[in-house]
Amino acid sequence: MSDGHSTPPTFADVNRDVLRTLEPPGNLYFAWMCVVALLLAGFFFAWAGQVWWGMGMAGKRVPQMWAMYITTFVFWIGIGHAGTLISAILYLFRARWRTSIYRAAEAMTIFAVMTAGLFPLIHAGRMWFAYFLLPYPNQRYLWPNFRSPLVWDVFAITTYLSVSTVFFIVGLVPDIAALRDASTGWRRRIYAMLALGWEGADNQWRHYRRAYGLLAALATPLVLSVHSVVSWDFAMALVPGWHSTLFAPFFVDGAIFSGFAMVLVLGLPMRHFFKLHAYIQEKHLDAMGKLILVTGLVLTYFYLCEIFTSLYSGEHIEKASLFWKVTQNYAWALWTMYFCNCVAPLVLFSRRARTSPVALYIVSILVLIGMWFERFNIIVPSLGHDFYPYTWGIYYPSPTDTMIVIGSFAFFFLLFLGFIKVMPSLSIVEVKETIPAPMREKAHGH
Amino acid sequence: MATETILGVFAHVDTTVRALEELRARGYHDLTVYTPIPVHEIEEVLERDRPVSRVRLFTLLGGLTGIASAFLITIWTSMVWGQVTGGKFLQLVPGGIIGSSLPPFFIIAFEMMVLFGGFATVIGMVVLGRLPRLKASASFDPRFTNDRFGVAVHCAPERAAAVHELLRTAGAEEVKSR
Amino acid sequence: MKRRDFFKIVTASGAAAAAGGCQQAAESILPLVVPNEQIVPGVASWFATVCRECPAGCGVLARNREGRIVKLEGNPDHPVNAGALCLRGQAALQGLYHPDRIAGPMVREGSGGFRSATWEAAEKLVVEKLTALRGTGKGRAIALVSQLESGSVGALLDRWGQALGARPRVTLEPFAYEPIRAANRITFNRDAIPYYAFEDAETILSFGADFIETWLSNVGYARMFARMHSFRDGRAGTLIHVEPRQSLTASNADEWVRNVPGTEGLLALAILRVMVDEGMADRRFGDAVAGVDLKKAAETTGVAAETIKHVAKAFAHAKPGLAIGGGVAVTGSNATETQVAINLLNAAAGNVGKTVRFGPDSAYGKVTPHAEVAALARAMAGGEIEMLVLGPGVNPAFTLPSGLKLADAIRKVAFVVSFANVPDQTSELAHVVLPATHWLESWGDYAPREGVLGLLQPTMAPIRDSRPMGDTLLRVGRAALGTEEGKGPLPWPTVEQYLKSAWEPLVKGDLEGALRRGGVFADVATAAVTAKIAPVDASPAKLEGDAAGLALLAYPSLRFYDGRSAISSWLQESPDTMTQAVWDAWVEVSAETAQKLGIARGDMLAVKSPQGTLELPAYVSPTLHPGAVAIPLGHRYTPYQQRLQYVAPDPRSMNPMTILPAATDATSGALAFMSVKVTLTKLGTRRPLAVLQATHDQDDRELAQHVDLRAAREQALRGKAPHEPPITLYADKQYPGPRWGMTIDVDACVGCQACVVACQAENNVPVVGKASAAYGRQLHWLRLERWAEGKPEHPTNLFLPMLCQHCEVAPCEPVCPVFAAYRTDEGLNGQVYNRCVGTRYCGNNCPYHVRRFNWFQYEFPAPLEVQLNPDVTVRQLGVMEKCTMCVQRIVAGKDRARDEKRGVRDGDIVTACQQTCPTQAITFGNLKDEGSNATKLTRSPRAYHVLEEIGTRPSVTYLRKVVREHA
Amino acid sequence: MTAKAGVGALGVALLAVLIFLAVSSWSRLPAVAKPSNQPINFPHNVHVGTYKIDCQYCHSEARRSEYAGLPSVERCMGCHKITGAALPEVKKLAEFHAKKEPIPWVRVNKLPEFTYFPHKAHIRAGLKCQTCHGPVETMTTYAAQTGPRLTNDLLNLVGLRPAPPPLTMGWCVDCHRKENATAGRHAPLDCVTCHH
Repeated sequence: MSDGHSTPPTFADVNRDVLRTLEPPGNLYFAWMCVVALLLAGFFFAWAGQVWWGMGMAGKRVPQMWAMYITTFVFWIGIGHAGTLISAILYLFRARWRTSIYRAAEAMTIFAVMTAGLFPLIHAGRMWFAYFLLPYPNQRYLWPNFRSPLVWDVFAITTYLSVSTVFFIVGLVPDIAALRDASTGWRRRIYAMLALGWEGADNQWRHYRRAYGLLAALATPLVLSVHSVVSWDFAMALVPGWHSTLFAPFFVDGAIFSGFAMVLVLGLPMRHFFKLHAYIQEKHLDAMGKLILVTGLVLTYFYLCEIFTSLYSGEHIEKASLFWKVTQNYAWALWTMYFCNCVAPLVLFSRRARTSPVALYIVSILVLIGMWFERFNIIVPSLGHDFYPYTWGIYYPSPTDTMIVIGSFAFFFLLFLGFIKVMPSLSIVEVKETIPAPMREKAHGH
Repeated sequence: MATETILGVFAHVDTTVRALEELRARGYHDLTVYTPIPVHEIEEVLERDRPVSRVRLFTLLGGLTGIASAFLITIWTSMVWGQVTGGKFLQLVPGGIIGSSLPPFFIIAFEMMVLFGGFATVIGMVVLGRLPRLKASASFDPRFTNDRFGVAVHCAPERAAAVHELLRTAGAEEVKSR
Repeated sequence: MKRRDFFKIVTASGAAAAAGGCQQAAESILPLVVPNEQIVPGVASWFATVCRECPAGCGVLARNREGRIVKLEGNPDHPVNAGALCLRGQAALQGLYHPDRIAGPMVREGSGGFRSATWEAAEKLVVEKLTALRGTGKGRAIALVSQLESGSVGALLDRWGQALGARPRVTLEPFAYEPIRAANRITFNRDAIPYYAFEDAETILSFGADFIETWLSNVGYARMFARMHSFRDGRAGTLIHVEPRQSLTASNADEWVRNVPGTEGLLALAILRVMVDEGMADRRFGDAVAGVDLKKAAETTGVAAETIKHVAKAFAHAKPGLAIGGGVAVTGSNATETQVAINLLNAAAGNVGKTVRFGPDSAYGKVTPHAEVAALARAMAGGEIEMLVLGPGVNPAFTLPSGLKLADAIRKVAFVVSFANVPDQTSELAHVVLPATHWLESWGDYAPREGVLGLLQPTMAPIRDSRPMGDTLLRVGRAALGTEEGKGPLPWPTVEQYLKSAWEPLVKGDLEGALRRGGVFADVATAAVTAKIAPVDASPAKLEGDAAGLALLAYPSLRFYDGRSAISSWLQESPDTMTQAVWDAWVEVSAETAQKLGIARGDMLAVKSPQGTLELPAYVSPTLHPGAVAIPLGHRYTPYQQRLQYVAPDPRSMNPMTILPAATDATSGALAFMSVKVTLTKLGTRRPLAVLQATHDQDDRELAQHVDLRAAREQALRGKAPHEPPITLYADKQYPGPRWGMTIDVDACVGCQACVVACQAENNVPVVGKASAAYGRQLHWLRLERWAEGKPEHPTNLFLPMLCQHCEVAPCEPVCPVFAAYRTDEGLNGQVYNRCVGTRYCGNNCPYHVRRFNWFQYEFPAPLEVQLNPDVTVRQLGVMEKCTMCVQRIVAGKDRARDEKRGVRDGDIVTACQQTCPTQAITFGNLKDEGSNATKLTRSPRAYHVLEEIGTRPSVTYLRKVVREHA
Repeated sequence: MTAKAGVGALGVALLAVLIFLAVSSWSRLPAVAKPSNQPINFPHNVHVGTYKIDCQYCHSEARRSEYAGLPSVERCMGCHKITGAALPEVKKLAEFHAKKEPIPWVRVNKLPEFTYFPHKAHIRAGLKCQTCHGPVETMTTYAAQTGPRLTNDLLNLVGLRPAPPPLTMGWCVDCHRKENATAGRHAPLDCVTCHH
């Protein structure tokens, strides 16, 4: 499909356009890969140093036993929300505009969750014993503590990653079959293996459609549960600023908010470089913009609730924590967050901004920054000014934490950049479903 | 009994549907239809007398297994080596089970339900859809994953000519025997 | 490495090598060649001895495991400390196992450094020098300097000096309280430092005497103070403290009076004046205070006349009271007059003979007067001394004011022999170093006061190639004299034999019993004295230097005394209670001065006196008198110089002695430590201090609580309303056996940090260094917090020892994913190190922040790893740790009880912190046992839990501090 | 092409993570003892089996200490001055004794340092040494295969339940549970009893 087509693309156009994204990449792509690989090397270097010399290499301290690692962990989990939300919930709601973005969003989800999954390991003081968290019969007769939110995390995240991956692969199967039939040589053999022998026969389709619907139905509560469980890491703790029943919906909304921003951050360049304007149209951008706007407004409401409950509680320690956050050492982070998450998305009230890729891109980047800081503000300042004045303190990031946090982006982008060159980043089948099926009669009618 | 497979390749949905209606009307029920995407009109014709896909049974069983195994493992491990944490516990004493720390286990149960349910669904799809297939079926054509629709009719050799004719009349671009 | 296994190996001589770094290496286990009756591998044996970290002479029990001392505890039988020990005593082990301990004899090579030598070669040099000097009739050119040795060891040293014709021995103690002696000579005609019966006093009026930190006997007097001062059955004594700086002692006072530095004498006289005027004292005392005008005195001292009046009243009405004087502010040019004024106060209030008891006089009375030290310095500078012998613990180049120019004088001595066992500023100047054994490896004795003779015995074999100083002196003395063993003036082959023969008449045949008890203790009758009343010169202390400057208070610190304990990394890292600063020294600047000069904490300041300049970071104190600056003494070199561990090396001096002149108190001739005014200049650079406590303001959280004395009395009479059981939906945990708990009496706690170091010694708590400590990564399981209430310039200080609260509903436990934190069947909050994955969730969720994380693999530089308690796991990097309530002691206590086929009794199990507490503020016990002390204390009306409102239901109960209403 | 490079980089990175995890984990795991040659070939079967010498005659600290202890060279020589003095292995012993040197026995049983195991309490409870140390009276060379094994954990992981290897936690716990089932016995199962 090329620009200037006035007529909608045909099935063959779709195949051709999608397959074109898999052509050998250019120098720009290669340059990006180099940057990513370099950062990733730094990431592993920093991680190795941390394991060798100890967790002290990262800037953590008493009282901030958690800091940027958990911030980034929650950030990536949040990012990982949009994909399955788009593919499952919007699928069930039959939102047709999802089709052009859902594949990329799903890939993003899986890679974001994979990236997030690294952080509990990076964060653990003795990650070589991280397997203690898994419930399996062992010679010590010991089991994990199922009352610990961290074990819930293990279950929630593994489930989320597994189900998302399954969902993703199931969605990919017919597309891989198309790739198989369009490629030759060793690629064909690999794709043939991955396609499981898919032929698009009616018997396959009928089970496939049913399975896909059921998976979507299972994934829908899962999406909502994962970030709720992650939020309970905080809500189950006593720390002032954490101990709140508000956290589950607050986190879920924030996750969707940041997830959509990330979808745009990835999708807009793809649209540009792969010239997919015919599939990712203005109406898609508009819908995404609206979703960001709505979730942003909901988030603002949650911020107000948070402040209100803290003030209304009459609880001295809660209030002290809030006032400290707003006015003292970390106030800059808090106000950055308010600006990025509450003010910046207001631009999207304008339809022009919603359909302008540049405006959307800027807002999305701001939203991502804001949402990273939201998690930072939940973790670091809350811990820094909690119950016990003796240990109040300020956390300073060290080169190790900084490198690892930056490196996690490299890890994510490595996976994503790799993916877009080996798998169709647009769903061939679902895009075809949205364009009119070929009809002889109607064709005559033209 | 030897059967012959006659494949009609269609470029349009309406022609495919017409061919299917014709075939069904004439009593040809052993059909395989290849489509690049699931098409409502075609499904309507095919699903008319078929039961709902049994994939959902797999999902149900998987989900229930997940819930059961989650409660089993959490409660059992609490009882074999129940530690008291934060004043909460669940212990097996001669008088029965004491303590009350069940609520967290619902989270585990939910996650396990989704996990097992999800896997069971895929297994159901794979099993029922006769996947994975190592070799392409005889009547498959690579164009079916692009923009062509295929109707493969399995019939007795003596009726082959009639099927040929039928498909061509319905609007097939190409009709061949396999 | 496998530290605990180190001890599982049965050793022949303690020299078995633990398997090295490689984890799969085969290990050897070495059996003893000959069985040793005293040592059963795996079972501790205890040896009684005497602590020689300062002249207080507390009794010590040393815990020996597999031939090595792993812990020190106070000797409960010893009359001075009765089982308690201060932090310096606890940290003596770090001196014993110091990585920098001198490995063997050393001889100076030309102008360069030392080279190691054999004992024979090194001793030969000494003998040659001695012989040469004696041969030329210059015996008087030999000088022997030692620390205070009040027992038979001192007699032996004197005998050695006499035998060789040397100058009389000089005992060198920087803080010798000579003005007290001189004043007693004047008032009571007795050259002695008496015993002050704190326990019998109702009101103590202290003029700068920092008895909780260093004054005379800090453990003994802190213990007595607690007995007199803590709230018990509705009664509590009063402490009024006069000092320009709010020291730890001042902050324990019920009333702290801040005066102009150097005016304590005048204030004492003004108080006496009020007493005489208001008929609270005999008219005769009017003669002594004839020239004192209350109004003028109030002006000069900076203390309101009203305050003077009510202090006088409080003091005079006490039955009996006690006035004491000391501390750095009472070492000025008028020190003796001040002490005389204090004597008159005691005499006027009729305290002499009651709370001031001559007879059991302190050993400090035997220190060589400073005049003689100064004379020796002059003689050395004049080239009269050709051989100087320095005992261990003597470091005049550091501990005396540079105005004396002692280091220069020592350099003029042709031959300097040092017995130091750790390098210091003076041993660096020596020609021959003959490392003496540490006191834990030595025979000896020490009499802290008349009637009390503590016996020292070796508690383990020397860890380094060192020999007792006495042995070496006997050997070289005999060689120089040309006599043989058993003959001549020095017949004893070793100091051990000398001592045993010297002790013979004292122990009356029961040497073993005396050694087991730790000494020979007798009561000494109080001698009657009469006071001479004469007018006292009331002029304030004269200070050298810039008249517009600030008086310099260079005070001995609780942690380092005069600097001899500064080699201990435990002490370096246990915070100064008032500032909560670790590692570095600082200059305390009053808030007023700081505002004037624009100084913030951590700004580098040049402190300039006529003697020189000292550069130190600032600590801004709202409490310090605006006319003064204060610098703690004793911040010596950083521990483990050779390994450059913990702190970046900084060659700059931290010693205020370098800017002190050689001023003396005119009457007694004693060294005047408060003798100079200094000026401050901001250098513009910063050296941030490692201050562990973020703020001293509780922010209304009522962590440390207090109650008014009157209210406490009422409550004590009425008793406590029964505590309502907490409302909960959940079943309560049942405890089949005991349920351990602890009570901490905030009223009794004086903030001395002894518990902190005891805990560190018992539980293998590593030291983290300045940078880590400053960044909230210190590992103390127990910390001592200071909370200030009221006006910032005159706060009420509350000391709160904070440790794991062992909550019944512990927030740390349910968040642990692997059950590393859980509640044990005996009510402890268990922490299983080997199960810990290091998620640190528990650390976040602990509202008290008492959980500690191993940020790095902390090393114990050899041979310090030998000190590690074999009963406690050394934690790997990446795990959480915290107070276990000494679970190893609980296990041992239960084991002992089971051996004796009985249950555990109250008092069987004593935690390390409880054991060492001089004021017995900590009580551990079974909360299910109605009769246990701990249970009784939890029923006290003063009992409360820290952060009770969050519902953690701690097992540690605190008792509120009782504050006195001011008149 | 670069896609291939990207995939390659990813593979290398993942491999690096795995190697790195393995190395770091291995270096931090508790040590496992393995039997090897002793300086003197001491036959337990002769001493315990043939001559019926009580274990605690030589390992005399077991009843009063955390450690079982080893006999001093003096104690060995108490018998061997006369008994079997001509045997080559006993000559080795005499050599050590003459040199006043300890015998560098190779350690066979070893618990990790975070485990507190007092022999005393177990002797007091009337346990036989053989319960933990195996049939010593039949061993020519005392050896033990002890400590946690990866294979055991892996077998557990796939659902098999092999008996825990000797001197591992599960093995201790098995015995303590069995004891507790007997009336009047109290073998603690509290973590901090052994791990503190």
